Amino acid sequence: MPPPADRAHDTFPKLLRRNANLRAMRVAMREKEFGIWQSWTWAAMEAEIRNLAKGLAAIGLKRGQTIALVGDNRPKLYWAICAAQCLGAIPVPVYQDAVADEMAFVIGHAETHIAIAEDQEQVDKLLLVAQKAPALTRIVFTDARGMRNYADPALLGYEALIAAGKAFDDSWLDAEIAKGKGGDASVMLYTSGTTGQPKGVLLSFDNVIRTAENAITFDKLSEADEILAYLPMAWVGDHIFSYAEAYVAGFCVNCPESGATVMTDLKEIGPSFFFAPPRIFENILTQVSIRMEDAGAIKRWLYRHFMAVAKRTGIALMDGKPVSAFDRLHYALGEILVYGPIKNVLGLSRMRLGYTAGEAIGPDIFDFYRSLGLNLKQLYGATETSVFICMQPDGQIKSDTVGIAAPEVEIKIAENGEVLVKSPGVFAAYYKNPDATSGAKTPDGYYRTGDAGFFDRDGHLKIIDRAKDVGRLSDGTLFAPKYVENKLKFFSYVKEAVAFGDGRDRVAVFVNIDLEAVGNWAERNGIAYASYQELAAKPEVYELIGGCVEQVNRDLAADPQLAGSQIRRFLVLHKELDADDGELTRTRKVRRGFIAERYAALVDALYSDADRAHISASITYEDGRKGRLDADLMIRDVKAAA
Amino acid sequence: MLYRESGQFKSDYAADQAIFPIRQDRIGMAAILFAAFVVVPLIADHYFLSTILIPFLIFALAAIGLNILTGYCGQLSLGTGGFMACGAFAAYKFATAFPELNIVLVFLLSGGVAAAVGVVFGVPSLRIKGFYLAVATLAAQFFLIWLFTKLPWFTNYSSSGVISAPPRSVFGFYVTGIEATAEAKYIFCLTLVAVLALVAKNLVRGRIGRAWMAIRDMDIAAEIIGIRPLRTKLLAFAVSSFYCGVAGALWAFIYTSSVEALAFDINRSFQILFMIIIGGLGSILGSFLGAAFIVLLPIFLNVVPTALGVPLSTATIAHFEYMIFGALIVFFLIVEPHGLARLWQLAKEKLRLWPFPH
Amino acid sequence: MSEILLKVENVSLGFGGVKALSEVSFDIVKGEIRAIIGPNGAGKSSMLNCINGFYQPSAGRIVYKGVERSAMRPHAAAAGGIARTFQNIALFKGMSTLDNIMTGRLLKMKRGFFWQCLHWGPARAEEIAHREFVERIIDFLEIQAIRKTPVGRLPYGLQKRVELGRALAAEPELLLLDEPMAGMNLEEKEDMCRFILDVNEEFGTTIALIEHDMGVVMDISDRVVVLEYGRKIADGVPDAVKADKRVIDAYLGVAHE
Amino acid sequence: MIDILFGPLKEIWEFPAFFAEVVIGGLLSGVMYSLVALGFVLIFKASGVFNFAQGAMVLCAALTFVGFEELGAPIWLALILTLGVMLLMALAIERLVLRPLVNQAPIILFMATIGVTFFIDGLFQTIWGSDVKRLDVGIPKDPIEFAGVQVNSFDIVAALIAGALVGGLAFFFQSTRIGRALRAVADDHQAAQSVGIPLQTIWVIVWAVAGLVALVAGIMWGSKLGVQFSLALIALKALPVLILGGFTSIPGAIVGGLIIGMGEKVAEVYWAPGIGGGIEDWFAYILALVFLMFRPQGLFGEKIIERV
Repeated sequence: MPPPADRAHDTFPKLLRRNANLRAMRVAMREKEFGIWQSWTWAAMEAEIRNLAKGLAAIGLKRGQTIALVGDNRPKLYWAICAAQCLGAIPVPVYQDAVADEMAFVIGHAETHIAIAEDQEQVDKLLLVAQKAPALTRIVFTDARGMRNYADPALLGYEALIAAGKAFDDSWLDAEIAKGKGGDASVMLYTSGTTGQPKGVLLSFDNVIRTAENAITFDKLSEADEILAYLPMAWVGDHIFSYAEAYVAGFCVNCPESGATVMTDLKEIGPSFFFAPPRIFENILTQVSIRMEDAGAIKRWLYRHFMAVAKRTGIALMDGKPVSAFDRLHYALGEILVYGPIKNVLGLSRMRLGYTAGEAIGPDIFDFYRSLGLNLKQLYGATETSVFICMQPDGQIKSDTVGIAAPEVEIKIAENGEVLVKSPGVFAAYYKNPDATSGAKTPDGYYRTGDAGFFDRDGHLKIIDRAKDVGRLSDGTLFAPKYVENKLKFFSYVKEAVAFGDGRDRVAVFVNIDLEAVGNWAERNGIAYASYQELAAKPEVYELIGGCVEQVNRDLAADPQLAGSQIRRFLVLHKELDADDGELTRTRKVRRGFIAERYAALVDALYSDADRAHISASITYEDGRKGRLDADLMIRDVKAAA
Repeated sequence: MLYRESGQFKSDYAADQAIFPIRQDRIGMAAILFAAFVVVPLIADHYFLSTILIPFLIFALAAIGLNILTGYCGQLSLGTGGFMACGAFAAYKFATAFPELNIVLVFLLSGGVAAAVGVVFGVPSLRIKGFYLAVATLAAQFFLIWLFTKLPWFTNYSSSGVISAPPRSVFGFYVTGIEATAEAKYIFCLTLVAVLALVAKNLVRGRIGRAWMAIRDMDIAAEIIGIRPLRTKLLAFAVSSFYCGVAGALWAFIYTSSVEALAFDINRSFQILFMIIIGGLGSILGSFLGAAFIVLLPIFLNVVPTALGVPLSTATIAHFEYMIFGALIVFFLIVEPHGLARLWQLAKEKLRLWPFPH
Repeated sequence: MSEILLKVENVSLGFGGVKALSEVSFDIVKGEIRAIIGPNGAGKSSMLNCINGFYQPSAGRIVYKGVERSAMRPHAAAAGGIARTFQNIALFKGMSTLDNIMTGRLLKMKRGFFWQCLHWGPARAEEIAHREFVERIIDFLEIQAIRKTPVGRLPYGLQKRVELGRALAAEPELLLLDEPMAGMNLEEKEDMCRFILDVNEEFGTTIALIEHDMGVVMDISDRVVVLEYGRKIADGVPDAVKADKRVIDAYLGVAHE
Repeated sequence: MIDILFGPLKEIWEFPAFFAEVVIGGLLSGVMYSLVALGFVLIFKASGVFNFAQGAMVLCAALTFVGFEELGAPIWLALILTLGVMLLMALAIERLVLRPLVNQAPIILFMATIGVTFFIDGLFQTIWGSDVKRLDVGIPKDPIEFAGVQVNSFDIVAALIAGALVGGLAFFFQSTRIGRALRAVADDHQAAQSVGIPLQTIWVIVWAVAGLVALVAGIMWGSKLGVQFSLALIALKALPVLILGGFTSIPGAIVGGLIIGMGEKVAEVYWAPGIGGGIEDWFAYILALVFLMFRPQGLFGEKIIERV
């Protein structure tokens, strides 16, 4: 591994010092408050953080201890991260929307003495937490609103904290900062974990800072960039983008006024670097479509016309592929009339770099943004690797891969398809959980991501499913149910899909139609229907879904590893899968096993020669009543693509 | 559509409270000022400058004056013409009594005289409201015009009662009198109007403007907040009359080059009132739009039918003008009481949200 | 006994032949929340109007901060530190939320005409200083999102909140609230209650309020005056007033039938 | 200066007959003012609209009447046709202007009627032309002498007609169902609903009655001065009358008109020459304004109690 470029500044407090010297007058942070963007330069921020650090020292925060941070993205909480690091303490950002019980586990597990809470709401929660986690003895609140009647001795206002810190002098603090080393723990982030209790991931300064440095070089970020910090501070992505990268590159982090005003604040700031999970990009696109539906005929025509142009030429233009002069001109006109204004209204005008990650993003959604000329990319990462595992280099963007290995990252694919990673960002250990730590790493030091994937022809990693869910058809072909389901779900007509095939000779799926999208389609095509069930059983709908399935098969056929897992039979379910019936998790993930059991008759029919199947299932109505629903369903065969 | 506001955030109150908080608006305003100060004098001919642009500017100034009183402070006045006449005659008296006095100072002083007269006629606003007050301002209109017609002192005992504006210069350029070029007159008017418009904008967006609007929107609540109604209204009368007075002086000295009371009769008052209703009550921009509209409509009515081959008689044009103005007044009051300025606002909103409808 | 801020002594008020108030006496102690309740037409609003100088009592005296007040106009009461809200919202409809609340600070703004014309230098500095104060009120009342919305477009509950903000902007010593919760839904009422209590406790503002909702009054006020047909029929802490026979007959009885 | 102010008093003292002549002349033209002011009061009482267009309605009525006459219609037919036109106009104003502006601030409605004024001035002049027209309805214009005081018989007849009209209106308001409904509307719009006549209908009736008043005034003034644009300006004469009398009072309109007419004439004859003449344009206004400072609600208006 090449030595990091800047080893003199191996901790964030030292980077802060460097930035305060180098960029004293550059704005480091902004927060929308009292109607304007309150700003702090690096110099001002350093002063704030140093005062805060002294205050924390005054209330007994010691090297190696943890400190919990609870609240929305607020400068004071970001400062508290660095202030704690100044003292060699470990900041633990906690999900602000966690209920008291969840919070109690984290704070108890981390043995936290001190918590910094944003406001009264979080203080109330922390006071409950303190009953279960007795170690928690000091709660600092940053917003004094409504706090006057609280008599709990654990409570302390932010101003009082700063005042208490006056007793400590600067040279003492400088010495503390100097004691910090790259190998020290810099932050602890709890992963939600699909099963069991959250695990505390300890990341060192070296982990975080070197990963950040690499990412900055990779994407050419600079001090001129701007980012909007609106995702939970306890999430590793926010920590890397809004904290680590900001300190390393010296760019400005902007905190929105409140959760409700994120979109307005986004528009005002116009960040140059923007991260959002696919869900948010999807929501924005939906909003765009809905708003355009209300527009006048001319605007609608303009929008449709130029979006078609963008689809043809936008992505090619951005990837530097040859485009005819006429198309360039046409696109430029669209930029003036449509793309530019849309980007402006959405607050993405200045976006130089956008990332999405976490889940697969629909190709239509992904292409929509890219065709507007927005450099939206995907990355693949985990808390345990300080985010970056794979990144998409400019000009090599595909919607269904997550790119090539990030700098200094080594990737191996295990026998079972699992992606294994070694990098400077890979964490040292789970806090107080050696079993989990050893389970998460291979003996040769690779981190087990738990995801299954493979490299495509261009060396781009394609993540297909959780490794434990990946199965094989009876002939040994790789079968990744979620990958197949996602491909189907990218069609707006498909709301949910459930793929079967593990241990069977072929892949077959249940499809849940999207009532709104298919309903609209039916209206446009003059198909009358009275209920969801009736619509789902229409032969025309089967045609429509069949077309989608064939398209999925064509996509699958393009990948040699997946060509064998094309869909051969499907049916359209007569009812919507529902969390109330236990068919989905509360986070709307399909519970494949449960569904296979519940609809066993249908699954059997899928793997027989029958072209119809009968099912009788119990359902829960919205008012909580139970009932039975009987249906005869058609089953369709689909041709495999070559 | 042309707006690209994303990234134009405000990190201090001064920027947030700027007249043009959006960069594109600032650029647009700069372009308009550049065109008005540089391009127009270079390309416009004498006719265009002296029969369209100069009266437009003067009307706009008077409309700003009336808008301050009626649009911002809610006190309807039908005496605009009278206050303009005050300014015109005061300017004449000043200019002839003190020939050495700078003409800019003369205009400002005559505005001051008009302001003082305005205050006198504003005193009834303490006791009376609404159309009672409107009627009271008619008293000003009729009384003042009568005064200037009947008292020979005002016309320096000229036998005809019609007097020419004396020639005066600024920075060595004649701006009044026969030697003044249209360009010089235009630039002079433009400068004065631009500066005064800025001052008006400053007034209405600050403490004083808010007091005016409070009186306009809910006078009782305003008083309970601590606003002194009489003082506030009198200040509105004073400022409004100042603007009208300066406009009247400009009218007499620069546009018509002659000082006569008949130019400021009741019809002038109505004309200015129409400007602010059509242009937009409570809007400085509206004052300009309304003035432009009223200056251009007669020209349009003259030119278009002729171009279409159906020339109209002067009387018919006058009647059409009446009907169109009347209909427009009713139309705007019903559909958009904030006039053209509001329409412009809406258009701007649309442009800012383009291509989205909302 | 704490310091008496305002004392009403034998105040009567008549319109033509109608007596709106007859010899009403009570006092308001510095720092308390004082409620004035009573059935419709009991003279509550008239009482408030007397206190802030909108009506002149036909008999009796009003002593404010230890000084007997002579006849005065409302703006003089405002200058003396009395602010109020209205039963029927009296906002300045043509202005934004921000401007409405800024207008509430007019008395504190001193820069003269000359600087106002320039909107520069001292005038701008003053404008900004007051904007900062007003922004704190906006933050306090949680109306950031409607800062620049014309108040005419706001829903009723928010308008009431803006009106409270406008009254607070004057940093009053005595805040008169005329049915601050009339026409609100439960959630809005709870919010408004919280704001009233917060104002009272955080700024130490003395509050006199008229309210119809008995539950609310009893919850938040320190002492209650009950009026009926222009006469005072009870005065005391909420529990005592609740138990008073005349009050039950006159007011509660009717309400609970 | 003293001479200008007090000289005329001496004159009055010395020639009382002439003074009586002046006063009576003033009172008689005051009747005309009253007539126009009456139109204002009617509409203001019923709909709260300060109808600036009343003057224009006078002009329109006179123009239309003369126009029909010139086309050869006999007087009675011209009268009926003109009444029809005025009714149509009332309907149009109610439908196109008042109804969309319902619930607006009075000042907005006032400005709207200024718009109406200009519109109908322009419209009727476009239709009937803007030349000065002579109108003769056969009323004699000979001077009559009575106890040494000379009076024009036309003025007497005009005053009688106006008096009859006022009487008729008084009867209409006191003794007919519609009249009572109209009065109810003036007091309380809610109450008017209970009378069973839709508000809109009432407004149309009021405007039509105001049109009738305008027609009578138009014929009277037109016969006296000729029908021309300046007729519209008598509205401006009626405004001070209203201020003096109060906007809501019919007796106020009559008494106010008489006071203004008389005061104006006396001032014009005795004082005006000393200060340059031509004071009739503003005298009434200044008189009303001074009066207003002491009694803002006018002679017969009700005192306004402000509420919050």
